[in-house]
Amino acid sequence: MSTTTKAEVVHTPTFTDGAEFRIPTFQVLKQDGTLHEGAQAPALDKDQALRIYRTMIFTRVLDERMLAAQRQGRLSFYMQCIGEEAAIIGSAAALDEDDMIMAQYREQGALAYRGFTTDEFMNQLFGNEMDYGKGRQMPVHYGSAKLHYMTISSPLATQIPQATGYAYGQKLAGDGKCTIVYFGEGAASEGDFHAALNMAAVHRVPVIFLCRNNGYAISTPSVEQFAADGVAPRAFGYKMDVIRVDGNDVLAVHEATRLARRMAVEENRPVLIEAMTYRLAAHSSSDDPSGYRSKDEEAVWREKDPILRMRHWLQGREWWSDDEEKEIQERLRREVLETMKKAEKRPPPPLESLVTDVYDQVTPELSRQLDNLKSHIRRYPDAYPKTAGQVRGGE
Amino acid sequence: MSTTTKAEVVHTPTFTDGAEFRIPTFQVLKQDGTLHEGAQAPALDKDQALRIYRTMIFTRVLDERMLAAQRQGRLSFYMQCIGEEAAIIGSAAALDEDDMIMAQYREQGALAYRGFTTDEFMNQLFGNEMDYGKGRQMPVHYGSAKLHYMTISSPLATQIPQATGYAYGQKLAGDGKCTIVYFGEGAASEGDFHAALNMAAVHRVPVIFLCRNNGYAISTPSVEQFAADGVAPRAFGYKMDVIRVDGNDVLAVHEATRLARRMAVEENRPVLIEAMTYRLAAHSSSDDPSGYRSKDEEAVWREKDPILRMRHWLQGREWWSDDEEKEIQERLRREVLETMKKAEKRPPPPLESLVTDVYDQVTPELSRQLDNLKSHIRRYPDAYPKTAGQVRGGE
Amino acid sequence: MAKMNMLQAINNALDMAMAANDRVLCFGEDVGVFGGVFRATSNLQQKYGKDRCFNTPLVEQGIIGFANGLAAQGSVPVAEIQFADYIFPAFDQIVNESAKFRYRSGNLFDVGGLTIRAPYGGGIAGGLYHSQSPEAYFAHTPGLKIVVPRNPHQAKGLLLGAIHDPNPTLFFEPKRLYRASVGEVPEEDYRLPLGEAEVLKEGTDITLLGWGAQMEVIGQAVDLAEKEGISCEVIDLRTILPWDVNTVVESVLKTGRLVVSHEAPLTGGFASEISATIQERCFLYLESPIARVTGMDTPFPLALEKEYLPNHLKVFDAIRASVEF
Amino acid sequence: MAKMNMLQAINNALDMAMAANDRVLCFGEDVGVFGGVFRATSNLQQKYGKDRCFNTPLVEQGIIGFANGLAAQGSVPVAEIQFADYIFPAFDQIVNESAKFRYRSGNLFDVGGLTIRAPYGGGIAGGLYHSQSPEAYFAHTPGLKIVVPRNPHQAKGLLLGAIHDPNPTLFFEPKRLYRASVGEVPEEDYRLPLGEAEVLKEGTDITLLGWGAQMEVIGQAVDLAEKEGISCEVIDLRTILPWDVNTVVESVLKTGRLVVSHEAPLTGGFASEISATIQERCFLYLESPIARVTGMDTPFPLALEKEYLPNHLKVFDAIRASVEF
Ligand SMILES: Cc1ncc(C[n+]2csc(CCOP(=O)(O)OP(=O)(O)O)c2C)c(N)n1
Ligand SMILES: Cc1ncc(C[n+]2csc(CCOP(=O)(O)OP(=O)(O)O)c2C)c(N)n1
Ligand SMILES: [Mg+2]
Ligand SMILES: [Mg+2]
Repeated sequence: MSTTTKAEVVHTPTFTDGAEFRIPTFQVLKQDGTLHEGAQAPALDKDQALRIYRTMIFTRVLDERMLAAQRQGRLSFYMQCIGEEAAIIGSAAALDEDDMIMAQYREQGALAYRGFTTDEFMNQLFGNEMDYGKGRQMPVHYGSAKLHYMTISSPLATQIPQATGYAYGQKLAGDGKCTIVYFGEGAASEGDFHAALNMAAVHRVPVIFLCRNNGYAISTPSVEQFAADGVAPRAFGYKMDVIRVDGNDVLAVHEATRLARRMAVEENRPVLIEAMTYRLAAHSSSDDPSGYRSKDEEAVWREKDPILRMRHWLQGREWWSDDEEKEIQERLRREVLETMKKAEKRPPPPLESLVTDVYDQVTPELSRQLDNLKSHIRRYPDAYPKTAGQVRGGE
Repeated sequence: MSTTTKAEVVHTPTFTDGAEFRIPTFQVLKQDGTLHEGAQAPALDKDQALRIYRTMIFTRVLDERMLAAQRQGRLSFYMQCIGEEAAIIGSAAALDEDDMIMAQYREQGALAYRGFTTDEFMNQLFGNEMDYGKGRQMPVHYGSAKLHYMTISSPLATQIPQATGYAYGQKLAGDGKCTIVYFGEGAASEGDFHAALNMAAVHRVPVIFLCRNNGYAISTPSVEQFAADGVAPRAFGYKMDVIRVDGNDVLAVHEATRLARRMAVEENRPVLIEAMTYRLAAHSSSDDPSGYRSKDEEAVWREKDPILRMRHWLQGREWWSDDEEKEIQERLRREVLETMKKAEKRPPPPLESLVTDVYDQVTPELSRQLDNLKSHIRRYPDAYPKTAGQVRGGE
Repeated sequence: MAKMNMLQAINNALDMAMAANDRVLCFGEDVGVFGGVFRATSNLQQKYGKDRCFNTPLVEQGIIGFANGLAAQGSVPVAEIQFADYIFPAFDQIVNESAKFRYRSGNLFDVGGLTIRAPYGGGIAGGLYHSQSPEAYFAHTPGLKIVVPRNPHQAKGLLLGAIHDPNPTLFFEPKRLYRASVGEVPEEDYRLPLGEAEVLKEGTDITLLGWGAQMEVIGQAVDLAEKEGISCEVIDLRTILPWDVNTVVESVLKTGRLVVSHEAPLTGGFASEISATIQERCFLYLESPIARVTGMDTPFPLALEKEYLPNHLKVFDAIRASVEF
Repeated sequence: MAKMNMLQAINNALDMAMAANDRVLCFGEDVGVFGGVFRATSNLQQKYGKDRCFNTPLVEQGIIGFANGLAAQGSVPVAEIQFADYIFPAFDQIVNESAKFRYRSGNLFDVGGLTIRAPYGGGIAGGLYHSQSPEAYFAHTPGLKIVVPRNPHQAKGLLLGAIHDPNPTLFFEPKRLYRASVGEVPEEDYRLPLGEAEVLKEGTDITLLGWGAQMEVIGQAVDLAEKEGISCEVIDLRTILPWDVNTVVESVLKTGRLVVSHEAPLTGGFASEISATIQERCFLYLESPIARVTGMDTPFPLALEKEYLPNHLKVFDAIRASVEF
């Protein structure tokens, strides 16, 4: 069996690195909110456009407020998505509500778009007793079963082959659903990326691989991450369809994802989308980018703010006004602040949550360990202010 | 910082899987031993050509003889390289003698070309006291420090990022050497492959990645291994130079490798070579291909025998004759048989070899374990016929 | 009942699970038309189609990543790793992902449907990379279950138990016994419980504990010991994690002596956990040190495999030393 | 002598090693111009150039694969894994490759020059994936050395010891102490021996054993115990593999009691190996069961981290229980 389809034969040795085969960037919106010449009017109606836009404003407000809270010592850790809102929310908006989303960690916008409430965000961030994750993971490790948003896992890229598997299950179920998986251009260097894309192409599963190429993996610029022109050309190695979009252009992102979804669901063709964007903020609240990049560089990208670009477009269509902008900003600021105040006062998860969910049932050994812990806390209640109250009384 | 070089912009969404960008196959020799029209005369002189050819014959004889030995129960395991001699030996011959070779397991030809003796092969195959590997690994896990041939390791693909690292060391040493790493199209699915090629491209190291695309990974045909047109297009994803060659055409393989070596050593450009070939034999002595492929398919490829093709070329140039062919076949058969007989009679490695080389020095705990073992063997000498003689006497 | 070897019993269990629930899928390297390099998945593709039994590309981290996703989606993946020696590229997906999936999500998501099968162990002239017994590498990971069968009957029942258990389970198969171990196996669907050790033989002087292929070795040693009048109690742990502490404690409280044997190297092997726990629980009852009879602290050798392995004579020596202590 | 925190001591050791031998290289994620997310490699790129200190792409299996190759070539790579929690994608390269490189080649090739640095441990509100203590996962692997320093002085001396040791070495750094632990550190090049435990304090009633950040916790517990008149002997194991059995045996023969403490989960943690070995060697001298004070058998939590961790009170309780047994 020949292992390649009949290919051309040459008799002089020719090396190629494919550089002449460039993958263009798909853009619809100019920064001033008008459409590029030749660009199609987008498939977005007003309601959906406003839902996207409001979600963008929400995450921007959330990000600013929670970073401040982290600086005040109220929160241990935070990660912003500033600058990448269009890439994240524009793509999420092109999905069905019950398509599965498997995110990396910077995709709070996708979750907010699905309807995760401010309260739900806050409970996770403060790891209180109402956190679905039971206070076990660091802030921003959100998850929602009802919104089909897989709980975030810190190890990078692990969710990518999982998405391939998830989508394979969807294909067998024949329910017309697909999976989108988000990851950074840094995470795309992991072995799991290679596994995931290759398996998706071989097994023809309905999955959309959305790479947020935001220029950095913490301090590592993408030129030290890969020598190639971005992540997109890797698709050729798997014979997978790929499109590169301007990640700050919400209309381009939305349209590319909409089309990709159709290919995925209707033809079982996995698709890679590379969204070119920029991480405007620090990597996380623990990071300080001044050690590895210039303010000038950041300024260039601040000019390309995806929210402003969308706002210009909305206002151009008279779907949005300055007053509405002012109102929503103020309202969301207030809402975030008030919700935060409530969430941070809620008690931590119960002591039992230390041993539940390790297995479907608590094992005898874990019961024993929990009992020992309870006795211990009873002996030293002052040392365990969070939980001493829970064990007072009976031995 | 823009994360891609200035790329074209488009305003209508266009997906591509790069299929229109085909990588041709470089061929020099026709099966009848004449050159393709337009093909350059090869850089091989008569001495080197004959050295290559003799090595091919040697491994063919070795492979046939050792599989027979395995069938007779004299050897526990064997792997043949039948059908892939040109890909392996043609490429090895294009290197400097002290370039590093990191092989997968089917590249006995590269080692034989460097001068590994029949006796050295046999000692490894029989894991006797003269085996450099001290009888620790299964047959065909050869290694030679003096011939710069890294000892084979069974876990697939692990040697690929190691080759990148090795070559990085060579680059820093500035000694004008490079590393070639061999692997199958199956192994190229591992995460380590992705890591290795990306790192090599980013760090610009003098390494040649030679993929033997022989159509199968044990029973798995390459169409179930990847959807793409072979492994070659993956190079684009790393911006690495790539060339695809007819792996049964020794002149094409040699020429491609010679040029790749120059790029690697002179310009620190890593290169991927995909050699299209076929595993004519079973995967190993434990395998039976009749369960997963047809005799017809095998017959098609038997027609493309790389040794015959080279012989036709040599005879066309009058560098080789039927008499010489007969002589070498007979001589090598005899030599292999006689050497095998000697090797299989040699005693196993000493008992101490169980605990040496775990660390640079035997640890106290390992000394203790060895002492216990010795006492034990002294108690039950009949149960340990291989080693009882070594512990007789002193306690 | 039918006479089956261990491979047939495993194949039969897979067949039964796939027949009963069409969300059960089997995949891995060479698992499809070929039926796996050991033929454990023979005929399953032919019977259930390429969608449910298939070859994967050659990438263990991908196989388990894919399986994790499938399990999260509600499918019941049974992934094969061709040799346990090759499970390590998937270590992150197993230890950081499978094991922690439920806990980290507060039970919103889980991969409970996941089963990972892998042939393990020595005695087949496999050298470093076709002989390892990696159970202890995983036994330090809360959230996983680890099961090892000793014969065909156990293999079928425990594999069906593992597939139906709502937790990610590693199922290590003693490949040395694949064809060598033959026995009566019920034809119907039956599930042996996970987390329960089995007392194979009662005795009063000493307790012998092991799992998988090592049970045969222990059996031979016990034969020798009983000839010398030593009464042995023999326990097959069966599930390495979470392990059945009580059954072992009960036995050692009675016998006062314990020998644990496994093929994996001594240091950090699972015998160390058992020993540490049992000396905590049975301290005042122990009449001699808990002994471990294991592989040596080296990679797995080839030519001197016989010398390396913890065979019945070494186990017998340990029994004697314990009793004579 | 200079006052340094642990990060400075580590940075100083790397600097010294790179200055002394230009085959020493430092690399990993964000290790280059940024100097690592914890700044352990600060200024090294500036001082020694991009060829010798550099960022790698984000791929741990690649980092260690690359490092293995470099070490085989004769270079002296010091690879950083950003958090020990992220070392698992490199598990195969470490356990199947680094550890077995010399043995499998009959000493034709080795990766003895390799050192892998990784911050480990809890107490920094890191949750599941920024808190793990994975030493026991590696301690089951003959061929590796594993070292954990407890303070800046030890960190510099042991890291230089590890870099110069002709075996692949994992160097786990207690990140909770990176800035918190400050002490006098000699300015010159000095190397502390691998494989040797250190008796930090002599005592007669009980032996306390630990490593890394846990030594501080043990110290606080010992303060409490001594106030109650319990005389404690304290040992820092320092090297987990191969570990210094004799020093511990000697101590326990004297005290008759042993408490081992580590942050990693109980089951399969390295305390189990120590306990199993010590009860073998000191059986007749033990006055109470060897106790293990460890993390719980769960993933590492966040909100209830304090409850989860084996703090000084839990160690103190174990001391008391042991003495009162
Ligand atoms: C396996 C693994 N290695 C390392 C890390 C530490 N880490 C967290 S985020 C990050 C950078 C990720 O960059 P990228 O994928 O580009 O995403 P971005 O932060 O830019 O959104 C690193 C190295 C991790 N979480 N997991
Ligand atoms: C990590 C790992 N997984 C699985 C195996 C088992 N195995 C040995 S060879 C092989 C097939 C390799 O195919 P390919 O790379 O195409 O090389 P070929 O045998 O065709 O030369 C497999 C699956 C292994 N040795 N290592
Ligand atoms: Mg990024
Ligand atoms: Mg192949």
